[in-house]
Amino acid sequence: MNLADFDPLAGRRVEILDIQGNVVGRDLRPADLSDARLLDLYDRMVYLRVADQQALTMQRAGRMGTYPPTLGQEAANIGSAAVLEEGDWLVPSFREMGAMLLRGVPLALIYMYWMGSEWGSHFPENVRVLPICAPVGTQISHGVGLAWAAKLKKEGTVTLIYFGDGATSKGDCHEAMNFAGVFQTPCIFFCQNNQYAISVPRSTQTAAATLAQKAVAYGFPGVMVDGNDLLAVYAATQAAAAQARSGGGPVFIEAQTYRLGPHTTADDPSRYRLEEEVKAQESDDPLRRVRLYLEKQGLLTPAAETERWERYRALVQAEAKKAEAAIPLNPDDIFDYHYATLPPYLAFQKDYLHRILAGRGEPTDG
Amino acid sequence: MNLADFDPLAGRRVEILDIQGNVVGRDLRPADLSDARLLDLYDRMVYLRVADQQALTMQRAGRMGTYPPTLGQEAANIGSAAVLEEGDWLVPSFREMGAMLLRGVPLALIYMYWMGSEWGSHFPENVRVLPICAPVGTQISHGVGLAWAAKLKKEGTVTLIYFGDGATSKGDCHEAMNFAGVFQTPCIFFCQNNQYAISVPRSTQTAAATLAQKAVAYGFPGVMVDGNDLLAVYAATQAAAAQARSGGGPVFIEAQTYRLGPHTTADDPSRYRLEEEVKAQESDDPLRRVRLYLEKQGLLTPAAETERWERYRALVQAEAKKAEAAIPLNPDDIFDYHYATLPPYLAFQKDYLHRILAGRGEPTDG
Amino acid sequence: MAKLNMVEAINLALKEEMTQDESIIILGEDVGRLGGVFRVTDGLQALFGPDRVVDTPLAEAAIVGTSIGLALGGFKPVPEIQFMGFLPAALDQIICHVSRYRNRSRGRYTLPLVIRAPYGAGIHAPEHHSESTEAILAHLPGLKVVIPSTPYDAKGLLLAALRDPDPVVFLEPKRIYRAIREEVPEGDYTVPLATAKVVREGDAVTVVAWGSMVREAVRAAELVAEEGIAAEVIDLRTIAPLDDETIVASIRKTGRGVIVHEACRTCGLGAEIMARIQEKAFLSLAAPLERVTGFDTIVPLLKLEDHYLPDAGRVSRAIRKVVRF
Amino acid sequence: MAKLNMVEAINLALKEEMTQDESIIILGEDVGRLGGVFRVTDGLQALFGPDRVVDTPLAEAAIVGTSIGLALGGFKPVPEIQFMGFLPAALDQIICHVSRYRNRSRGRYTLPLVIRAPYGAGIHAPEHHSESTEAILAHLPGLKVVIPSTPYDAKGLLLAALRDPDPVVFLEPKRIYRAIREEVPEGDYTVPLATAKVVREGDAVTVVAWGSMVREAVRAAELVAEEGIAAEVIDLRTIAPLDDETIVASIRKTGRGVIVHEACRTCGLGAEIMARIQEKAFLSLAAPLERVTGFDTIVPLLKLEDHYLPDAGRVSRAIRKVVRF
Ligand SMILES: Cc1ncc(C[n+]2csc(CCOP(=O)(O)OP(=O)(O)O)c2C)c(N)n1
Ligand SMILES: Cc1ncc(C[n+]2csc(CCOP(=O)(O)OP(=O)(O)O)c2C)c(N)n1
Ligand SMILES: [Mg+2]
Ligand SMILES: [Mg+2]
Repeated sequence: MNLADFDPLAGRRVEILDIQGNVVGRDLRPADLSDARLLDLYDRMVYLRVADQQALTMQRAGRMGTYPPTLGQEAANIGSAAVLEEGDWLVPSFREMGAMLLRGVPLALIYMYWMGSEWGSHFPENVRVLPICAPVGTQISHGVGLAWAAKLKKEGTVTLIYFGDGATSKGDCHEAMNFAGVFQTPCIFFCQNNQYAISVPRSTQTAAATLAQKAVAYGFPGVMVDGNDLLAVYAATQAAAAQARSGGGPVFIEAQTYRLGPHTTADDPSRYRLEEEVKAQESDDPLRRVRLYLEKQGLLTPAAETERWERYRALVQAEAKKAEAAIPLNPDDIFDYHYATLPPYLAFQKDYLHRILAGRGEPTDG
Repeated sequence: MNLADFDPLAGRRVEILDIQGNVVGRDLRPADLSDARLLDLYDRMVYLRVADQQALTMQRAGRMGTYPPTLGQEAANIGSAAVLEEGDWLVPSFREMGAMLLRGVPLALIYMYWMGSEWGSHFPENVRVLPICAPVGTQISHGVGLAWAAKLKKEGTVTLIYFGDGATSKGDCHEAMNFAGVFQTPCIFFCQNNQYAISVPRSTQTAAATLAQKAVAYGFPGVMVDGNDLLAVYAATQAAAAQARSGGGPVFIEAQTYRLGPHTTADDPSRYRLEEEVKAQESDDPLRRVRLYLEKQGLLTPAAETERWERYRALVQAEAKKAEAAIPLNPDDIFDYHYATLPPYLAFQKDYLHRILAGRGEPTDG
Repeated sequence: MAKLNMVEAINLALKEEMTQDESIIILGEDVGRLGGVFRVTDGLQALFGPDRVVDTPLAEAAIVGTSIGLALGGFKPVPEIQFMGFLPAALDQIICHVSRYRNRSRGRYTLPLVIRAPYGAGIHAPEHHSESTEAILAHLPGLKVVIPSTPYDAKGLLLAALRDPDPVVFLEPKRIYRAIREEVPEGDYTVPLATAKVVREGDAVTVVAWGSMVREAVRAAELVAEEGIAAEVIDLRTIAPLDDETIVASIRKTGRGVIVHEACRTCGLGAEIMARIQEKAFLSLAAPLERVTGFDTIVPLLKLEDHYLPDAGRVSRAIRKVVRF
Repeated sequence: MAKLNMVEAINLALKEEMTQDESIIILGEDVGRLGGVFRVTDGLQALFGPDRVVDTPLAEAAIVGTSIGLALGGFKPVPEIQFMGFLPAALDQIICHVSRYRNRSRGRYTLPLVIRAPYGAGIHAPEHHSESTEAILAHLPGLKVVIPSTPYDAKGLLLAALRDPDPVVFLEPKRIYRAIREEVPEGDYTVPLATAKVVREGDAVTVVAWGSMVREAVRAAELVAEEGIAAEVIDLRTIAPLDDETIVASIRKTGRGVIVHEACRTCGLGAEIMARIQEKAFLSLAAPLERVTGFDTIVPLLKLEDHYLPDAGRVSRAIRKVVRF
């Protein structure tokens, strides 16, 4: 796939599967994306969908804090992260559970994070994923720095940086992309344009006709992709990764998708968008496209499909249990991780808390 | 002049006078830019040049603080501000002495500012110019806000916002331009690309081939102009103002010029650029172009030219004297302008300073 | 008279003042159609239209920066920062310009704007949503910083802020947005800025608090009252300029003091209050002043968050300690 | 041993440490070819190449933000912010990330970086070039903030900072960049972080200062010595974490204290020091502590700037006042 063929100013967009799972861009399908691999990625989408539903269930039951669902953004999550290789970094925003899972972050940890424990960001040593980032857009320059480091070390790796349509308005996004252009850092700016930043629609976010064209400002390519099309997302991200990996510099990808759920569990989207709009979008389910394609190829039977969902439901439940069991409630944790060595005033404050809790008869050792 | 004819991505640039003062873009010359008006603007350039030289002289003599010269940027200063009309706002960065003078800021005030007195930013009531802004790029959103206010009030005015090539890298610049696109505020983003941000050359500032193309990111036109060509700058800015005034939204102008002097009087450019580069640029003097043109038109005699410089030298000297005489040294000023009403703790601190000064036998009433 | 919570009281103040002052413009993320993530601006866009209640792109620096321009252009902007945790993105504009414009132009340009932001912990919100960095703002010359602790004061202080000729940061303790209901009159009244309020009288010890900590201070006073300790509780209401006269007058009476805040301890506003007391009432002090504060740590995520916030128990311990000194 | 000024001492520290630690990268505006506007990084790009001494685009948030990424990627970045007045543009990254990364990842990710910035008034620089907002940084949990006052300490503290596993903000009092020359050894030595230094002994009063104010404090001590007052002067050197033990030990001896800083008074670090003394040495205090500080105003432009800064005269007045109390 040649990125240059997809000038956003000419209105071009990468598409491979249509909404009915028909192949409309056969020549764009990457050679390494075999049907077997596709089945594997479909698995990942199912895993994400189930994990997302479970999070909502737990949130409603008071077992989890505020949570931002990924419903509708599975193709953008999975298709992009799937192209990464060993040594590559992934820099999430906060709506990339699927991408994080794919890169080896245990679901239990992600749950722990949204359940309200910092231990949820204590990823395994070998996992090259940064923590979830709450302040919109601030993680983008971290990704550029990681890519810069990789370039200086001649690692040949890429860094995949996620953010939303809203984040493109932040100065951080601009400064980071500009640095990436100047220092030709091997990274991919992957924008999940889900059409909303909480209540603010994409049309209020910027007067630019597309987000992809923003890359013009930084002297590197920007490309639009059907963000609900797993294959298209994969193809575009892979092309971008190839360019970055070979020293060709960064690429901006605008994955056009739609947030089917609320912004977070604290949000009420009925206040700012019409039920009809959402209904109309629901038919464009990223999982459905892949499923239809796989069925047409005879790669998926109803029985296998049912089994798959059952399997992930069980797995996800187990991870949820693991998360709840693993959260330490040790108040020492509040103090112990600000510096490599606890300074005296924090030791004093920690001791104070112990005394307070002891006075209340509360255990202080977790 | 049609802005759409000058797509920066196609490498087009607005040019009217060449370096020898020959007309190369006759059809672009605005109808209202008569020879008489041109003479008047040439006057303004001379005024600026002389005022700039005087500032350097005073700085060297210890009569002024650090000062950023405008040498070489006279066409960009004067050609742009000249299109403004009554009620329009001008938002300077810190290298727009000529533009500020043109819009009615007394030279004595500008001198007072660089001599180190806040009274230098106390502009006359009817002058719609914001104070000089030291933190790079932070003034741009102020200009957008002013334009927004004018739009809401249906004033039909425009706001002309200045900044440098370096400022385009700041998040502030991005956020402000994006707001301008979204709210279609009637303003002009006028970038004086003088090729350097202190020591950092334009090529390190961004990987974009031109700065003008950055406007693509915001959905409004960007245009390149020969920034040393008074007529071209005038024509482009006027076209932009016409668009903004008529509700067509903002325009970005990249005026390509060159900073002939040091960044400020504290700078030593020999550390980062070659003498030859500067020498080569010196022939491209914005004043010379206009003078050659005027001479060719028989509008300027050597005698008139000499008289003109003499006149401005006298005027500028008088303003410099006025500035030095007008600077109040009243320590009360340190306290009296933070709030509409002096709060008790500041009254106390003010009193303390009076007591200190009295103890030293220093007058405290200016 | 209607009993309102703080969200409703602020909403009412905005509605009333926007009706009578056409120069007011609300702008920010999600303030319009959605009515704000806490619904503080609920219904205002429908009433005043999208030109006066404006949903902006996601960019805090530009929200404040364009507000500066709007103010210079004759409007009274009321930008909302969605959470105080995202105020740092606008701090550059606040530090370099909002707080300085009057002074740097020697009064030629003034910035009558009110920056609103919900602040503080205690609602089990995600990371970066529990900040209380008000001391940073109080350190900046040229700003006023207001923090109401009750619905009545919220309305009156906001009306005063909206009429103030200088920039005001109006911090709303979101933990008690809906926790307290009280009678809030319709129509015009103001609570003057820079005046603290003695919310409970006593002569044994002075407790100074603001925002959601006032409630904890009052509860602590009630707790120790049972033990015969009469604590005087002062609600600062405005933290800059600081009404140290009211604090010092109380300390002169009680000789003892406890300062309560949820922000980090070191370089928090509590330190400044201790310094002022020390400077102005040294000889009245019968015991060391005590601080009950948030720890010098990041506010923990929700599982440990409750350990972070000072509460009536901790405040009462400190009261007993200073009284027994 | 060579007599160096602070600029040269910092340059030497960078040069030596970059030679032995290949992970160090300097980045910022004008740090490379120009060698920094104050020449602190002079010659380093020629020595270490443009990959290790990097001129960046003009964007403070990205300078710090990419430094975070570089640190996570195994480097030790040393970003320079050209003037502290422009640090607010990077404050969002500092507040939201630099100071938090270790804690939010429970130690999984750490940020060993050193942010350098010249700070303070007194060089007759333009607007926004005279700021000293160190108290804001000291209020942030997870940061260390170092301020040298002599060339020798500057080198030793910077070496310590460069080897510290946690993020350090290294503020350089530019007013005395070239004012003091002293012997600075070549080669390795460190001055430990978080340890204040008694720079002059005395038993009548304790004077606490940092940065360019140390010199004023010492001069004031010399002035009052002629009157028979023995002032002890403490140079904090690190303001966060604060070495209050050294301060308190001195106050226990002297019973009196003066704190000197050029930053604005309200919510400055002076308040915190007063609070700590009050908490830890209340009964030792024989007189109210005094603060000699910058005013609660914007630093005036050069014509009035000298009125702003505390000097030996003001400090000596305060010393006499507390001694005579
Ligand atoms: C700097 C900052 N401002 C405001 C917020 C509050 N907030 C959280 S998510 C969000 C919208 C983000 O929109 P977008 O970038 O499109 O990502 P999405 O949520 O759609 O995935 C806002 C305003 C924040 N987290 N950070
Ligand atoms: C935010 C900020 N960072 C750094 C500086 C120091 N500084 C002053 S001017 C300047 C370069 C500006 O370059 P440019 O925008 O091209 O304007 P020019 O000076 O060339 O007119 C720098 C880095 C500053 N004033 N503000
Ligand atoms: Mg979105
Ligand atoms: Mg420039």
